[in-house]
Parts: sequence; structure tokens; C-alpha cells
Amino acid sequence: MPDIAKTERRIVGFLCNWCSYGGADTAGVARANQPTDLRIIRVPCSGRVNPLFVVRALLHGADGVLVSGCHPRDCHYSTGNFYARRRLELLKHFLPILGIDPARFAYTWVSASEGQRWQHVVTRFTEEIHALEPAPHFEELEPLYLSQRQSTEPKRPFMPQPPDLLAKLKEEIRTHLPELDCVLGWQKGRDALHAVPFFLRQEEDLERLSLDATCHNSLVRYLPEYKGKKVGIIVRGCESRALVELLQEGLIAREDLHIFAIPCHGLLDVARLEEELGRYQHLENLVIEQDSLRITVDGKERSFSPQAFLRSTCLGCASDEPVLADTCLGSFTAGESTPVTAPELALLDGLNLTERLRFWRGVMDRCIRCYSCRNSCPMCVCHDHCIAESRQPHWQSAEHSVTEKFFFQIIHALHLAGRCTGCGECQTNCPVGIPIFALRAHLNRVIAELFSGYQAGRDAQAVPPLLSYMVDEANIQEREWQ
Amino acid sequence: MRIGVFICHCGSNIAGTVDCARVASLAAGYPDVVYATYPMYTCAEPGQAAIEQAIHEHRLDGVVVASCSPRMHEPTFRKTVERAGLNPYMFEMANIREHVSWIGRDIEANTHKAAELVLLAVEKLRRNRPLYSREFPVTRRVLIIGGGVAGIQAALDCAEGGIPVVLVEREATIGGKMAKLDKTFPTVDCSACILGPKMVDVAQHPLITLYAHAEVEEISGYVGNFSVKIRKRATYVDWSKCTGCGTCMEKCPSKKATDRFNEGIATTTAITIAFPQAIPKKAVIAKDFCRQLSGKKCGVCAKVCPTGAIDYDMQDTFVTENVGSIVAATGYDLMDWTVYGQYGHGRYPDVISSLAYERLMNASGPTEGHILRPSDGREPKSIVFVQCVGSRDPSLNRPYCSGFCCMYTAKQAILTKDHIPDSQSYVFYMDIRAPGKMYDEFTRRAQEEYGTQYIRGRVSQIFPNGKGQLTVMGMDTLLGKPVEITADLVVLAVGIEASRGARELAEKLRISYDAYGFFMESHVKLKPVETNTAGVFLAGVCQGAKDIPASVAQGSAAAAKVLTLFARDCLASNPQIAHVDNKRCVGCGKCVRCCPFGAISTCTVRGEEKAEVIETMCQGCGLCTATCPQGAIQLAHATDDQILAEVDALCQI
Amino acid sequence: MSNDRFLAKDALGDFLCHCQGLGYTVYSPQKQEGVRESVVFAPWQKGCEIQLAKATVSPKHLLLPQSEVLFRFRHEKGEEGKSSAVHLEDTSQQAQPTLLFAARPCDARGFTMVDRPYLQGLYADPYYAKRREGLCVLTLCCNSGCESCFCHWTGGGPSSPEGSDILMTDIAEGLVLQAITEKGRKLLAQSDLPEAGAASDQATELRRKAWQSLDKAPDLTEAPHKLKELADNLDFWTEQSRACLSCGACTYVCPTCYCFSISDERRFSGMEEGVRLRSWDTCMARHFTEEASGHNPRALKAQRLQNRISHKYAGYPENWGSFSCSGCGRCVTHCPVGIDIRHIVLAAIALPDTQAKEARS
Amino acid sequence: MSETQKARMLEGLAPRPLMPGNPYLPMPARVREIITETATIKTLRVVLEGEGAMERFHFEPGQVAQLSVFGVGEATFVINSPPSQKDYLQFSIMEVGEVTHALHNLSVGEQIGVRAPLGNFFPYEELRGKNIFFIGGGIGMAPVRTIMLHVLEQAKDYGSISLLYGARTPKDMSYQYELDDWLNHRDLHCTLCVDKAPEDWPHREGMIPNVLKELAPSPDNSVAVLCGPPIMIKFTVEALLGLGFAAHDILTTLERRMKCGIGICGRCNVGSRYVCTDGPVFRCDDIQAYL
Repeated sequence: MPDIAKTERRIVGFLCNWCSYGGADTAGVARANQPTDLRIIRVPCSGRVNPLFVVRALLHGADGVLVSGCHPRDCHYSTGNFYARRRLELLKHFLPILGIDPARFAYTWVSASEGQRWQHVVTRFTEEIHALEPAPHFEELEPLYLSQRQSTEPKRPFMPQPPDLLAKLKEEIRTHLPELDCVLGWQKGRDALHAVPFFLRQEEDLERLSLDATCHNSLVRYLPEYKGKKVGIIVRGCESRALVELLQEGLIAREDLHIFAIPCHGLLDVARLEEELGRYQHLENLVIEQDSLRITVDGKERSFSPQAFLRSTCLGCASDEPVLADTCLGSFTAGESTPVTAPELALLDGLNLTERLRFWRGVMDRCIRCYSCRNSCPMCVCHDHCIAESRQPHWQSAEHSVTEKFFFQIIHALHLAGRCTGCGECQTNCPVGIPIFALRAHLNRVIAELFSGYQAGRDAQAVPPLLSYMVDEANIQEREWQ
Repeated sequence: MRIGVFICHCGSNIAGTVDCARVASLAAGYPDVVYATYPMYTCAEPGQAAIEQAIHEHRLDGVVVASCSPRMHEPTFRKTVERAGLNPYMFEMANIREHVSWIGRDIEANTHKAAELVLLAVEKLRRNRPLYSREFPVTRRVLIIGGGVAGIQAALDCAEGGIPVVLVEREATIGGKMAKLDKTFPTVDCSACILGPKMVDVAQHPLITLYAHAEVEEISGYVGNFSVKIRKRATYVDWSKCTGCGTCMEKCPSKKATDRFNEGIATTTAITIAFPQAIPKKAVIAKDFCRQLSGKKCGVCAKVCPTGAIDYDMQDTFVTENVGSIVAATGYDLMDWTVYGQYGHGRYPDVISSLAYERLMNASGPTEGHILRPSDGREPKSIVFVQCVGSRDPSLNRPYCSGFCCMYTAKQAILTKDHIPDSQSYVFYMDIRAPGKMYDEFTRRAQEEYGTQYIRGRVSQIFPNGKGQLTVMGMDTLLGKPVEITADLVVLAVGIEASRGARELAEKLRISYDAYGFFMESHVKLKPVETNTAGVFLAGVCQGAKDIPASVAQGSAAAAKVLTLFARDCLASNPQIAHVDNKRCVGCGKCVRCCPFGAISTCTVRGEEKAEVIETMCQGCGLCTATCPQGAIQLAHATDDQILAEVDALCQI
Repeated sequence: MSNDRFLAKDALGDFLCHCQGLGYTVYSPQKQEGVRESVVFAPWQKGCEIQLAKATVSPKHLLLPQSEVLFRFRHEKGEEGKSSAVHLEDTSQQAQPTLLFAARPCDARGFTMVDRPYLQGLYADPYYAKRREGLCVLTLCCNSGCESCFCHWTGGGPSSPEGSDILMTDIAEGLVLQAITEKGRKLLAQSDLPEAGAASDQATELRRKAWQSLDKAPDLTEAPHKLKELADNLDFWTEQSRACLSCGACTYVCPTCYCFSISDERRFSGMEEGVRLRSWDTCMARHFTEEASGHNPRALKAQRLQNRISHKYAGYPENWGSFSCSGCGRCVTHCPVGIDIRHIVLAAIALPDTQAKEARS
Repeated sequence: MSETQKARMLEGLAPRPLMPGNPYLPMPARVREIITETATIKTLRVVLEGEGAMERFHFEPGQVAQLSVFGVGEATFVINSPPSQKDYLQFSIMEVGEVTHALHNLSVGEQIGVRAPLGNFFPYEELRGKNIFFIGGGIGMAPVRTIMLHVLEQAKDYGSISLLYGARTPKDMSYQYELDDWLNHRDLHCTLCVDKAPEDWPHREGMIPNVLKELAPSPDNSVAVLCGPPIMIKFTVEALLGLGFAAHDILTTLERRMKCGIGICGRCNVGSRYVCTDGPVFRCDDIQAYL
């Protein structure tokens, strides 16, 4: 290839075949002079444009991306652009948290007859892109390491679970176990600090059933494997919402489930406790109380404030009230608490775009692509069929590059948009502690803004926002291109 | 793979601002490209022959042509490569004319851009797979929307061609605007006399089913297999019984109903038959004016009706018709000229629209063809015609020309002289648009034989002069001085606009419309009758301003398209549709949820839920592909891999 | 008389600079902020804080990078019509000498377990060989055991020298460096570090203490035999793998997991060129053994867990005469669902032969 | 570690031709001929590039090659031309995935990469003097072809040589252009069968195991060599055992997904054995558990 003319910027356009591509033709027929930077990729419909194409382009050096389709109501495929509008608007709100300037991306509507409008749009957008610096090269950025540890006190005070909760739960399970193939719960793992999933089958198992603020794994993740079997499951608020999502996607059957709902006042960040404890050989004792968390290791007792060791991903949680339940245990703090922004997200909010990009450049570099973030996510229903590993389609290269690693987190986040119930397992299970929850938390925030407070899993009947549309969107102000 | 690349000069259209030879030499270096050249006119016969020859000589199994827009010539070249034995879908196009050479002057930049667009096409083509379309049966019936002259022509031609026709007309009678006209230019022969027989043919043709006073409610399906729901608006008269005798009209006590057929220059009865030659000649009750229906005591018509056809309880009813093709011929409406202050906002009774004037002159009109002023019924002696009222007026976002006003104004001036020999007509005009056979001669006759005074200029104001007349003030731009004319009657040549509801109908038909609501043809020059939705065709003014002969011609053209479509018993399905990879599908149903055509269902494969594409329903929009998180459903020729390859080709170099 | 050397804590930087001077790229454990700190082996530069903590992820990437280029390919076009010729660039000899500072004995022992299949099999792996030859390993002994590690179960220990060139013992004020291999001796000789002298005995004492601090290790000699018996006992493995998420955490943090994938990645440069990559892959993922036809000999996570454990404690020993697990415990600490390889092996051993057999077929 | 330990991994590995140099680096080769065998199977004849490359290249019947389409990847195929064929190497490829699709898309003259020879081979020396009963099912005829042609070259050193070649339908039979030669070969008793036969099919109809039972070859001093889809292997082995063949005298090939092909990458192992180095040829008594 010849060198890209130094005067040009790399601008990629996705145009629907029926309207905008035709509009560009009309502009051509009218000899409507335009800047030469834009390269047009022809797609059947703006609805075909996967937002990930846009991110991919921007991460790989595009200075700008422009998507254009038929005017709303005028889609050749009748509703394709309605979906596109929601997804692209969401993307526009998503880019900043990645550290990508949203001004680099625009979407609009141009009909086949609007040659002049097309000329105007192209000229304006190109001018705007030229007004920006050339897109930064992600790989070459200076990493920025920052601690997420500023103490964001949750509004909802930490409370240990009622002493009799476990006993009650055991009773309930005991009564229902006969009609169930299996009950999903937790038990203590290698020591008192480390709980692991537990699959109860007979009554003896009840002895080992454990329940406290260290039991973090989202058991919902396992349910699709048990489709067709009668399964009992212990859920907290966020997990019950995940249940709803799976039901919506038809991956589990309500009648096969018995849901034991328990209250939750936030989980402990075991990893940070381990850090505090340092290297130890034996953990003898663990006591969790309202305002003291006492751990005895190698004969020495250490005491911490449970409040300070709450899992950051729990701080944004508004309510532990279960959406679905067959058996409710304990009392729930519905609405009692005002959630705060998760600290990892608050941290990013405090940075400018470049700093954010440098931040991701730093933390993503140590990703080992083990995908425990994905595989522990109750909403990652693709399981063994994730596009991260597939060759057809070939979304991700096997190359050990920070761009690829970052791009996967973007894929994960966007696939969760409108589905993520904020359990935070993705981040908790990251072996190298990458604050990826920030991306999900931000998207949940945006979804709520754009789609009148929508929260995934709150309503079993609701249609996920990205799988529906409104002819006139209340909260989407489309750009006028004056 | 062995790819051949052809960089078209398109004469100087492309070669003027793109170094085609250089693009070709760059393309020669692209992956899998074994042959690259730069012919003068690729689409011309020798150009196509050269492609075929190259395919054989260089054992090509894929071809890229860089030339004009694929919307223009993709089908052409697909046929070309097919003739040479390739699968027609092993072909890609790069648009280096409309998107490059015509919009930029910088040869260096253009050449570079063209080269990159060719690279995109190559990378996409490398991932193409041969596609084969399936055959599916067609319903050999056609729906024609609109019973104006264009629709009538299309209906008759189709029926004559042996195709059953469903004709839907919103008004109570077919005939459209032409039925309202008195005479037609340039021959000044009677409109009713030439249209009437055609209307009768429609009524009598065994293959034509007419739904008057009805509208299209819903349209589903696809070319060859549309299903159309039609709303038959309540007429309160059982047409199976109504004989059109008219007794009800004589007896109806409510006589203040606006007479839509007569453009409001007269009133009529609540129950009415539009005009003597109406087809169907059936009575309709205007709900708003009927005493009975507005709760008062009446019921006269029911008493007098010899066949007992009156049915006050009648409701709208629905019928569903299955057709294989649809012709839209919804015509036009006049714009609301009362927005113009200079013409008096419609406050002066003697300022009327040209269509109303037609009714005044028409023997079947309220004045039996005598031109009388609406205000006092006196015969006007001085008549001013104002052209371009609502045409070519950007200030009202009506920059377009309504096409036929110049001609009918001349006609009306001539007829006025015939009716009132001692009258004097004036015409304010911007330009006289009189292309077409004997048109210009006709406008000259108006001036030279009939002494009509043509004044080039706009009317600035019209106001009553207190003596029962109107003062028309304007500017004669030729003489460059103001003119003031005392007129008995002012006739406004009101511009046309897309008929009301056109946009809504377009959405139902999934066709596009332009900024003014006129339906978009598939290609301005080469596909003036087709739309972008297969099986839907256009006839008449709904596509753009045109006069009667043009409308009739397009009606016949649309019919020809329908007959061509139906010449085959089966249609080939579009093979560019979505396919499910069962190995990847987890059956989460996201695609099913958002498919606009309900073309995805779920099936059970070895106990697992999987998505399944219904081939004839899939229109190839790719929404499902953009939705499926694991990329299990891929739209042929717009797969993730293909678009990714295009993105990477642009963003990694 | 030992010729150990003493390296004062405040002299660490100078020493590493000295090593860089010898042409080594120096890797050391470095703390990186995140939701929580994680310690990763990253290139050390003058001024970098020097960490001695055990790393979150093993240093195996110094020998087996997360991904490495096996070769570059480029299609060179003949003149028009003539088909192109592929040009291949062999990258097997491009690795530079590397010094690994403050690995742990389990990490170093891990190298020896990877060495065998890569260097002593039917073919020697040229990429690995080149890196290995250029790698100098400075290992820091552990001063105590830890709840999640079990090096001594598998034949190692807090100060086992296998795989190390130099063994370092942390006595409060500094490190005592003891050469293990010729390479190590050479490095110490080239350095201007003082003789350790008395500190040497202090170090020996510390190492002894470390050994003492360990719980008694169970006897695993039965493991290979038992696991072979259990190979087809699907019930056993289904039970063990119930919680498994089929992620790759265990294999990627492991110092001895050496499985990989090979894939081609194209560069979109307007010409046909690209690289063939070797990249980490995990036997815990379903796609690992999935064939193009869709057929998959290890479709179940039970089969995959069986394969992983059995490889480390049966298959590999059978082929190479040692476990391929250095007991670093990372798979235990980083498994999202706390699957504990120790428990599985012990459970297998505990199972009476008959039972293991019965379940067969 | 001691030699004896080292020997374990390599023990029982017959000395075989190995790939010279960097075992990950493919040898460039060009497609010389493409034969369309069935709707889904194509046979490629490729020639190694470079002076005397073909002469220098030695392999044993049963050894496999990794074919590269650069930019797409590698897949494993048995070299199904006999070692005596020095003009080209022949591979038969069924289109199932990305790489095989790319291989099918090749045209004559295009370049590919070849990593070969890999794996073990049929122990034809040990089989001398024995009767050999070859059984090929569908694409499984490919490995059988190479050893069969090789054995036929020294037919006199062996007892009776028979072939049972089966496919779903006549259309699914590869090597049609050779079938007559095989049927008329004086040293070969060739039987063809298809699951579903059309009227004009002159040969046998039925599944391979059943036809095999009809043929009922004697197990005395005989070995059976069979290749084919897993399900066919399973039932055919049962049939052979039923006829009295000892598992040790039944040779077959195992297929597993391979990447490195040299016993490292960890994909193709069955227990502690690696199909890419210990295989692909196995005696049934070694691998019965995995059939």
C-alpha cells in the first residue's frame, strides 16, 4: 500500500445499503465534493452493525467511525435501525469509560435521496475528527497504576447474618431435598476463610452446608448445566436477578427450580483479607460480627473492621430483596440503602480520557486470558461457545497483546449490557485482580439512564432493552448535524 | 483462491480523478489476486466479455470490479461472472465513482482511497462462499393501491394479462383526480369521456376485485407471498343491495355536507353518490353530517330506499387478501394553499384552486358547467390565474415543480374564453414549463389565439376592492414595473403534495419516500417503477409529479413488471440470508426476539434448543448476526469474519 | 568451605544493574495495583522497587511466553498470473539471555518439569531450548510453609535447588547467595559480592527451620497407579469436577502446565502475510480437544479434570519419572471455586483398588 | 534424570523417519493436482519445493503430515501415497472445518506448507509372511491405501492380501479411478460394499461389519488393518474379535486433534500415550479402552 496520505485521518463508515449508501451515491451523482478520508463499508442494515466493530476499529487505530442508516420509521427492514439506535447510543456512552473519546464515533440517518445531507454529514464529521489529535496507540501508552483502595463506605451498614439463619435454611432444605435432584449451596473449602460451591444430594450433606459473608460464588452459573433436573438453589438479591435473566432467555425452567432466598448485607473481600493476613500456615478460627471480624492464624488472632473489608462490587447494590423465591429466609432490606458508586468506577470517573486509557493499558497487561471472569459469570450463557476462542467467527487473535485482552473485556461488558445483575464475580475471581467490574458497573449505570431506570433481572416480564426498541426514544437525543 | 480485479475507467468519470493503472498495479499485489487490469468501460459489452475471458484464461474463481455503485451494476456483473461459469456470489464491487472520483478532485488521495476500497472488496471476496437460491411458489395475484388513472391502467393491463387484481380505493369511487377534470390538455377532449370507459371496464372485468371506500391496514410477507389486510370503511349502505338509484339523495334532509368531490365549492347531502359516472355507483353516508348517525331522529333514507340497503349499524370490516405483488398508485393531494397570506388565507370566496375551477367548468359539476363566482353566482369577466402556488417555493420546503400546472392553466384560460367569450384572462407565471408533444404550441395558442395575458412575475397581494371585486397586485419582472389587475375571480394553480397517508403506507410497504413523501424508485433512471422492496412497484404521481399520459404509461409499466414477475411459477429466494451454526447456538433466543420478520424459530436438535432460520422469510438484514453473542447465526456475505476483515484491512494498515 | 556470597538489601539494585551489564534482561517480582495487589514477574529497570514476595503467576512465561511467534510468513507475488511464493522467517533463535530474580523453589523446580518434554522428547523444541539456555535462575528460599502450598509432597521443599542456578536465602539484612550450577558460579564469580562467611550458617539454619515448619507430607507413591485405575471412573471425576467452571486459571498460573495451541494470525497489510503463533492453551477448556467435525474426546469437564490431574500425577510420571507438579499451590489459591488438587489426589489414593476398578467400564 | 526414565517416554517407539531441523517449520510445497473424489472429499497431490526435496524426503506408510494453509492454520492428514511414489505426496481431505475448507479452496500451483513425516507407521516388517485383511471405511480408506499399495509392492513376502472397502453410497467412494485396478489386481482380493446400493451396483450391499461377517476371513496367521470413522472401527473390531482375531493382530489408527505433532502440546494423548508420537497406528490391545 502507499503511505496513507499524511493529510488524511483514518475514518471508517458503516452504511446501510438501502438508505445511506444510496445517499452517498446520490451525493456522488450530484458531484457533491467531500473530504477523502472516509472509507465506506457497506452493510445491509444499520442493525447489522455490531458495536464491537466500532470498538475494534477504534482500538486498532481508526481516528473516527461513522455509522449511518435509514431514518427511523424508514428502515428497509422496518425495525433494524430502531435496534441500531439503542445499541449505538449505548456505545457512545460506553466509549468514555474505556478512555476513548466519544467524539470519535457518531451515528446518523441519511436517506437515499439526501445527497446533500450526506455531503454535510461527511464534511462535518471529518472536520471534527481532524480537530482531534490522531487516535492514540493503545499499546504504546505509558501504563498508569492506581490503587482502588479509597474507602468508599457503603450506606448500608454491614450486618452479620442472623445467627439462626443457617439452621432455618437447613430445615427448609431438609424438607424439600426429597423432591429435588440436588441443592446448590456452599461449604467451607480449604479453610474457614475460603468457601466453595456445594452440591447437596442427601441429608448427610446438610452437615457441611455453610453460609456466611465469605460464600461468594454465584451458584446461578451452574443452573443451565442442570436443565431438566429438579434443582434447589440458594440465592441472594443479585443472584435472584440473574435467575430472572436466565428464565428470560429460556435457559432454565422455573418449574424445575426451588429457590431459597436469603438476605445479604454484602460479602467480604477475601482476597484483600488474605493480603492483610500475609503468608500463613494454619487458619484456626474465623468470627464475623457486626463490627469486628476476627481471624486466628498460626495461633495469633487478628481483628478487622468488616465494614472496611466489604467487597467493592457489593457497594453499588441497592437491595438484597429477591425477585423470585419459593422459600424466603430472614428479612430483606429492600430499598433501605442508597447504593454508592463502586470504588473502581469512582476511580475511573475521576480520570480524564487519556488517563483512563493508560489505566487500562496498565492493568490489562497482566491478564493471563484464563477467562475465569467469563466462566464465573452467571450471565455468560455461551459457555463453551464464546467468540473469544472461536476461529469462525474470528474475533480474537491468540496473540498475547494488551489490545486483545482489553478487547475481550469490552466484548464481555457489551454482551452483558442490559443483562448484568452486578454480582461482581467476574472481578472477584480474577487471579490478577483487574478491576473489570468497573466496565459492567458503568454500563449498568448507562442502561438505567437511557432506558428509564432499567435494571437487569428486576422484572421477569421485562424485555431486555437491547432486544427491544421504542419508535420515539424518551432519552435518546439524536444529533441534529446542523 | 484466484481473484481477478477490474478497475473501470468509466471513460473519464473515474479515470479523470483516479489513477486507474496505479490502482490496478497495487491491487495485483493484494492477497489471492492473480490478475488486475483497468478497462475503459467494464459494464459495456466488450468490458463484460473481457471479464469472462479473463475468468477462463486465468482460472479465476472470484472477481472484483471497481467502478460505479453496486446499487447500479452489481446484478449486471453477477450475471457476467455467472455466464463464465462462476457462482454469481463470488463477486464483489468497489464503488470508486460515486464514492471517490465524483466527490474529490485530489488524484493522489482518490487513487489511494480507491486502492483501499479495492482491498476491502478483495478481503471480503476471499471470505465469500458460493450461494444458491431456493425456489418458492408465487401467489399470482396483484394488489393495486389507488384507483386513479394510473392504478386503473395498471389494473386493466394486469387483468388483461390474466392476473387477478385486487384494487383498493380510499374514496367511494375510483377515477381519482382525473375524474374531476373537465377537459384535458393539449387536445381539450372531455376527461370523463376518455376515463369513463376505463372505469367501467374495471367494474366489469371478471379478474378485478374492487374495494372502494377501503384502505390497506397491514401488509406482511415478502415478494410472491404478501398477505394484505384491508379495512372496508363503513358506508352505512349495503352495497350488495344499493342500486345507485339516487332516491336517498333526493330525500336526504341534511344538505350541508361538504362536497369533497366538488372540491368544496358546493355542498351536498349526507348520503351521496359522488358523481353520476361513479364506479361503483353506490351511496355512502357521511357520518358527521347524517342526522341519524349523529343521534338525532331521521332515518329518511332508510325509509325511501327501495332495496332497504341502509344500515346505520354498519361497522368497518376487514378482509385479508393474499397477493404476490403490489402496485402503489396513491396519487397526490393539493397542498393547503390557505397558508399564503398574500392570497387571503382562503378568506375570499372568489379566490379558488384550479381543481375547484375544473369543477366549475365541468358539465357534471354543481353549476352544470357554467362558470359562476362562488360569492354571488355572477359570471366573471376578468379572471386571474396564479401559477406556482406552493410549487418551486423553498420557503415552504416545496422546491419542486408540480409539473402540469403550466399546461392546465393554459387549458383553463382557453376554456374560460370558450365559456365566456367577452372575458379576459391573466396568468401570473414564473416560467412556462411546456415540454412534451404539442405542449408548447398549446400554451402559445392560449396567448395568441385566446388573448390570454401572460405576466411573468409573482402576485404580491390580493384584496377586495370594496366593489365586489378583487385587486391583484403583482410585479411584471419583464417590464420591471408593478402591475395591478381588478379581477372577478382568481384561480390558484395549487401545487401538489404526496397524498395524505403516503408515508404511513410506505412504512407498511417497507419502501422509502423522499423528503416530500413521494415514494422512492429503485433507481432514478434505470428503475423508475421498481422500489427497493422486491415485488412492490410504483405508478403515477405517488412517485413524483407527472401528467396523465405519463401516469398511464407508468401504470402500464408497473403492470408489465408484475406480469414479468409472474411469468415464472416460482421465484428464486435471496440466498443472502442468515444461517445458524448448530455447533455454536445455545438456544438463548435473542435472535428470535428481535428478528423483524419473525423469520427465526426454535427447533430441538438432539434434545437441545437451537435457532432455525425460515429461508423464505429471512430478508437478510443481519440484525440477528449483530445480536448473537456467540456468533452462531451468520448472515451470508455479511458475516462477522467478512466485516472484521474489512475493518482490519482499514485499521491495521 | 562454602563460597556463598552476601548481597545486602540496599545493594540489590546495583547487583541487578551489574547483571544487566552482563547482557541479561532482568525479571523480578513486581507489585501492581489493582482491585488488590498482584505480584507479577516483569522486566526490572533501575529504580524499580524490588519485591521478594511470591508471585501471583508463575514465571513460566520466561520460557513459554503467553504467545510467541513460531515463524512469520509472507506471500511474495511473482509477476502477474504467476502464483506467489511463500517466504518463511524462522524465529526460533531470537530469544535474548534472561535473568530471573527471586523466583521460588517451586517455580524453579517447575522449569525442570517442563524441560523434559521440551528438551528430551522425540524432538527438542528449538524455541524453548534457546530461551532455556539463556535463562539464569536466582531462587529465593521460602522461610516457612504456607497453607496453600505443598512443595514437599511432590519431592521439593522450601529450599530445594532443582532448576535454580543460584539459591538465595533471606536473612533479615540481606540475601545469602549460593551457587548451584556452573552458570550460577560464573555469575557470582563475575560479581563483586562479598563472601557470605558467617551469614552462610545463619542461612543454613533458616532453611532448616523452614523445613521443620512444614506439616508432614502424605505419601503419594500410590498416586500414579491409583489414578490410572481411576482413568475411566466417570463418577469419581464428575464428583470432583462438579464445581469446575472450565476456566484456565489453574493451568495458566501453574509453573508446570505446558500445553499450548498453535494458530495463524494474518496481518492485514494489503499483502498476504502473518505469523504462526504458539500460545498458552488450557486442557480445562472444551475447545482444547474439539475436532473440526464437532467430535470431542474430552467433551465433559470431568474428563478434562481427569486428564489434567492424571497427567501431573500419573501420565507424566510414567513417561518422565517424576510428578509434574511442584506444589506451588497457585491452582489451589486461584481456582474461583476452590478445587484443590491435593484433595483430589488424596481422594484417589484413599479409594480402595476394588472400588476404582469396579467403576471401570 | 536417568536414561531409563527418559527411555519410558520414547520406549517402544520404533525408529522412524523424523522431520529435520525446526520441527515447527513447514516445508514449502506446491499443489500439483487436485482430484475431486466425492461431494466432500478432495485429493491433493503436492510436490515439495526445492532442489531434490522430493528425493530427500523419506517416510513410512502410515506416517502423517501437518498441512499448512498459511494464515488459516494446520490440520493432520495421512500421506496416502506409497513411499515408492517419489513424484508427489498424496492427501485426501474431507471438508469439515476452517483448514479443510481452505485446502479445498486451493487451486493448482498454489503453495502450502508440509510438516512431515510425523507419527509412527504400520509395522509391515513384522507382518511379513502373514495374511493381511485390509478394511477401509469412507475416508478411512486413505491410510489403508498407503500401506496396502506398499504391501502389494512386495506381495510375495506376504500371505493372501484382501481389501474390504465400504462407503455409504457409491457416490461416497473415493479413488473410483483406481477401483478397477484393485478389483483386477492379481495379488489382491478386493471387496466393495455400500450401505445403500442402487439397482446397478454390482458389488455388495451392507454395513462393513456385516459384510465382514459374510466374508468371514480366517484369523489363522492373519492380521487385520482397519481405518474409518470411530463408530465403524468399534463394531468392526467387535466383528473381528468375533471371527477369532486376537486384539493384538488388529491394527488401526486413532484420530485426535493435533497441534504440535511432536508429543508436547498435550491435545492428542490417550492416557499417557500421544497419538502424534506413539500413534497414529495402534494395536487394538493397547487402546481398546479408547475405541
